[in-house]
Amino acid sequence: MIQFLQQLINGLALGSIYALIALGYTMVYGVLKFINFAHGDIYMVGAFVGLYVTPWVWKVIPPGQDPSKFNWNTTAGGLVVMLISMVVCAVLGILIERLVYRPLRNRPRLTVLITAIGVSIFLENFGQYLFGADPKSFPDILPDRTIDIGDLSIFMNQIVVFVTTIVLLVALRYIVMKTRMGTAMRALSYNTTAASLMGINNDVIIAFTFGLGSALAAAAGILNAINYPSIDPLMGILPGIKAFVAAVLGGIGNLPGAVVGGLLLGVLETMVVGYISPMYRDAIAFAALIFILLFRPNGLFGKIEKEKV
Amino acid sequence: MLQIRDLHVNYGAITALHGINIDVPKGSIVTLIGANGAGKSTTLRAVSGITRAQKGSIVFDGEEIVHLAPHKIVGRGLCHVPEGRMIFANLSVMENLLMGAYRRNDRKAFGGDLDYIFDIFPRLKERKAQSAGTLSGGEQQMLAIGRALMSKPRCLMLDEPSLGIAPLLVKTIFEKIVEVNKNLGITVLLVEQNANLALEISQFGYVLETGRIILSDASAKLREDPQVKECYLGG
Amino acid sequence: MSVSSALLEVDQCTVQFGGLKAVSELDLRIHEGELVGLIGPNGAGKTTIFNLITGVYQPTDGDIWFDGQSVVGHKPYQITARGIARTFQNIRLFSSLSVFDNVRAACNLHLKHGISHALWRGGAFAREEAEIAERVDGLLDIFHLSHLRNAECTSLPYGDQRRLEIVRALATRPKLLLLDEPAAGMNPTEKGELMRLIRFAQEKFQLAVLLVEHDMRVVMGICERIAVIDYGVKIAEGTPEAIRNDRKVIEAYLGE
Amino acid sequence: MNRPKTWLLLSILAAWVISRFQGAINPYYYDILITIGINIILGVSLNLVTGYTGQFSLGHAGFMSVGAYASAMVTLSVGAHARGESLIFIGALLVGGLSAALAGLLVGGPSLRLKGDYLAIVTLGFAEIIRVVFENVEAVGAARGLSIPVHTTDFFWTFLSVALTIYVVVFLVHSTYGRGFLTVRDDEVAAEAMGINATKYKVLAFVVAAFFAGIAGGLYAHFKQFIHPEGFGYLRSVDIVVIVILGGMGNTPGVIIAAVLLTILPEGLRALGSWSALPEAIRPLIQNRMILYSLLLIALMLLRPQGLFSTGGRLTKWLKRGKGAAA
Repeated sequence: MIQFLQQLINGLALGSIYALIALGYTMVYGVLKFINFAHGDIYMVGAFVGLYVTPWVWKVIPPGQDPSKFNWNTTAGGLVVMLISMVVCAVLGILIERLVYRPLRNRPRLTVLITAIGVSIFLENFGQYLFGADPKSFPDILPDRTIDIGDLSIFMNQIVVFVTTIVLLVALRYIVMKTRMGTAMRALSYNTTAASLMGINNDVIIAFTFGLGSALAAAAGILNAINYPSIDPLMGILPGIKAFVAAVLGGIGNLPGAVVGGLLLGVLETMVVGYISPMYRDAIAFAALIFILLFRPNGLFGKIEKEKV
Repeated sequence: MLQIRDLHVNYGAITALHGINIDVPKGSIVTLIGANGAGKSTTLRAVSGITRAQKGSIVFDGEEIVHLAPHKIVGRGLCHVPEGRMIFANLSVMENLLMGAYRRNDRKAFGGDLDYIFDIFPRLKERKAQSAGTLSGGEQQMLAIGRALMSKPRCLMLDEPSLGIAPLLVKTIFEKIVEVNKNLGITVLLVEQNANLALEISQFGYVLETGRIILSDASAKLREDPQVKECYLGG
Repeated sequence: MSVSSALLEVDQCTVQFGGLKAVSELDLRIHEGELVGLIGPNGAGKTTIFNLITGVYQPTDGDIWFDGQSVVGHKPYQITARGIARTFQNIRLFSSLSVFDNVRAACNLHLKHGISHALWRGGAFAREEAEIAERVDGLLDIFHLSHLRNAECTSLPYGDQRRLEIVRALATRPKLLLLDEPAAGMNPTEKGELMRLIRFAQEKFQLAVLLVEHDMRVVMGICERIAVIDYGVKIAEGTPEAIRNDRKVIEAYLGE
Repeated sequence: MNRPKTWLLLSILAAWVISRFQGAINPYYYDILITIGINIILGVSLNLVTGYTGQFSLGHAGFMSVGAYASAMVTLSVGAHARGESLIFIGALLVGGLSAALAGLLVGGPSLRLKGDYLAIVTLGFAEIIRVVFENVEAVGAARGLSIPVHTTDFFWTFLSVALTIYVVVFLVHSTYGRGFLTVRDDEVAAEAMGINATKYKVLAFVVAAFFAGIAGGLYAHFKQFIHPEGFGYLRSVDIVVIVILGGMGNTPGVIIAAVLLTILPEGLRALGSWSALPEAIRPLIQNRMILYSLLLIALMLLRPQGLFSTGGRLTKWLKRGKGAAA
């Protein structure tokens, strides 16, 4: 039982990361109806930005001396690192949209998909050129502590992942459901023509969506690097694909669905690794994807749409 | 208020509009009638900027708008209620109405405008928290018009407001169009297949056929025109 | 002309999307060689009826009989093979193919030989390809499209594209042809010519035709019988003369 | 005897004649030539699925790996240096091709209901699963990879396969029967309304393409003499897609040119990257062919989405006319 609970916690922590990335896929799919293949690589860039800005942040906010004790300075520094990374990635996301995707706005979806693959390959390989292909170790930007509840041990990092994820989700929900920009996002995702007839500048909303999704991916990159402090330029490929699976699982375009899909996939993967074999860690995501697409192509919560003839 | 001159629109190799001219005087209701595929919707789409015109000029209130993006045209006070209503089914009725006011910054004035819309379409008030996708066809059309009114337009373009709506509701909606025109002084360009009804409430009419204006006259005269009678009035 | 059973028999068909009944309890009969019109206001469910007959949609309730057999549950390509061909309201030609190839592709259905012939390319293959080419050219000739044989179909004017769609449908050798607003976007001269061609094809190929059309001159001019649809329900059926004077039709359709 | 078959025989004859002199070719260039051949097979076969039938597959490397492993297993079970080497090789290639075709049927059957992005991602998923399976099966060397003791792939076998692939794809598509592929690409609904069984065509394209990918895999295994699951990952599939895109969807001559160019390109870049006149910092930028690839891909999509070698469809028109005369 303890082992199961432990696995569940690990799975939820991993799932939170998937959920944060999946939200970006789902949001972009919502407004542009295409899979932003390069989204997983933004997550990678997020981690590397964190790696490079940490020394600068630490110069301004010196971290605590004892890494095993909670320290306000360390926590604040970690938060600043994450915020900077989110902002940088948001800008990167907007830039990519502006330079590459916007000129392709009304082209066949295949063209856009191939372009996205191109952007993804570019980010990975340019990352290798810029950062070096070898894994880098990510600094301890948070106090490293374990909390024991009976036989169950929860890492401080996992708590940080949960708390941050929840905060980000609440913030996102507020933006999407309550603000003018968020309502415009939803309107646009339903009907772009009607949105522009309302005076909505679709370009602005789409850029905003890209920024928002990329910021969430950057946060996921940092959170994951806190847990697994070895980062490399190709680290975004698999989580990217898995987060996409999570988005599809929840019904692409559906925000709560992406979160549920992410958590579900994270738990599923951890259980397979824990109880079956770590060799099938990656296969499980693809098996889930194939299963869901073949039997419920609109995801667990989606509804069937028919082509108009 | 609105002058369309020599407007040409092509879809790929197909020419949808072969240089049409339309004048919509301030405060009037002008209607555009014609068969399916004649180019009525294309005309409105070109004016609101959703479809790009290849040639020609569209002057709204003294300003050339033919090259403006749709959202800017809305900002100028020209609002298009598209064919098929295109309400946001995933948003609530209230959110739909607020989207209509997207470009406005005078949030304090929203209340009064909402009251006016709920006054002419009481059904919307009853359903304001409801998801717009659950509305009936007629209610959706009311919402589409209400949403357009929230942008405080000076000119309203309506594309087939009677489409797929029960006859009784069509009557109500046409009455409201006249009311809005009279009370708020909003100029109306109405595209309609139901020529009888359209010519009844309008002052001037244009008949479009395969992308060309073949007739234009005062509505009362068009209703008596033998050709119009045969083709469009089912006479 | 007394045919005991109809070629097409739509029997109490209902199509439901979610809570919405797009077509309800529709009865429709078309006899061999008959030219029937289907009219009604926009959004009344005419195209849905076409999609129902051709297997794009399945009826929620009811049955459809064609040539003595039920076609419910069959795929669109199977129904076409049985002898129902159609055109589309929003022209759907094969955009990358030439005019000739668009029609030739519709002959695919009656090929005697398959993949091995296409690869082996023996005498039988050459003969069959030549036969098809001859048939296609013949059809293009009838519809005055021969001069455009090698043109890209998307470069054609609207009226020609609509005619090409009819030719393509005819190449599947149908017994029943469904035309969805064939006159939309045509000028009066083209419309007149189209009416003549539809009648001509109907006689030459012994076709039954079901015609959805908004232009009253076209419908009233060539149809022997007209059915009127409103809100997915058939509200009237009869000769053009009877329809013209039907109170219900005038009320619902002509907008009094 | 009509023209298509003459064409096929001539190209096989040419391959045979050239192969008589293969000893005289510089081994470096010889390697590149074989790789070009394998890439042509992969590109042209994927073009049947993506270019002509309009189904976007990101799993072609998966079928290639099935062919590579299956053919390698045939060779290994017969034993090295057995007599009748050529016959065994033909057998191995055929087993490779047929295994891949079977995999294509198993994958394509259910997944071709999906369209566009979804199909792409599902084919990618299947290819990854195939890779994970090879990584876990001890009998094929698992994650260590598999060595093949013989080097049977030579110029003749490679270009014989190239000729066959081109023949099948081109002459399949240019017939009334083969027009079915194009109609499915252009408009599936209209194709079905014209009596064309779209599903059948999609699956057929998938199976034929998988067969040739399997042959390519067999050639690759008996050329490199070592295969490894990692070598057939998602990036390999992308490589093949790039060949098709660059050549132009549904443009076989273009795809052949693209396969040649994209095989030579990394070699040229390697040479350029070690050119000492260049600043130190730039060299790795050039040597990493993927950076250039990706930029090329993006630029192509922005500027010429129809491919580099589609001269406004003139080439396709020329092919159509050529067909008209042949039939």
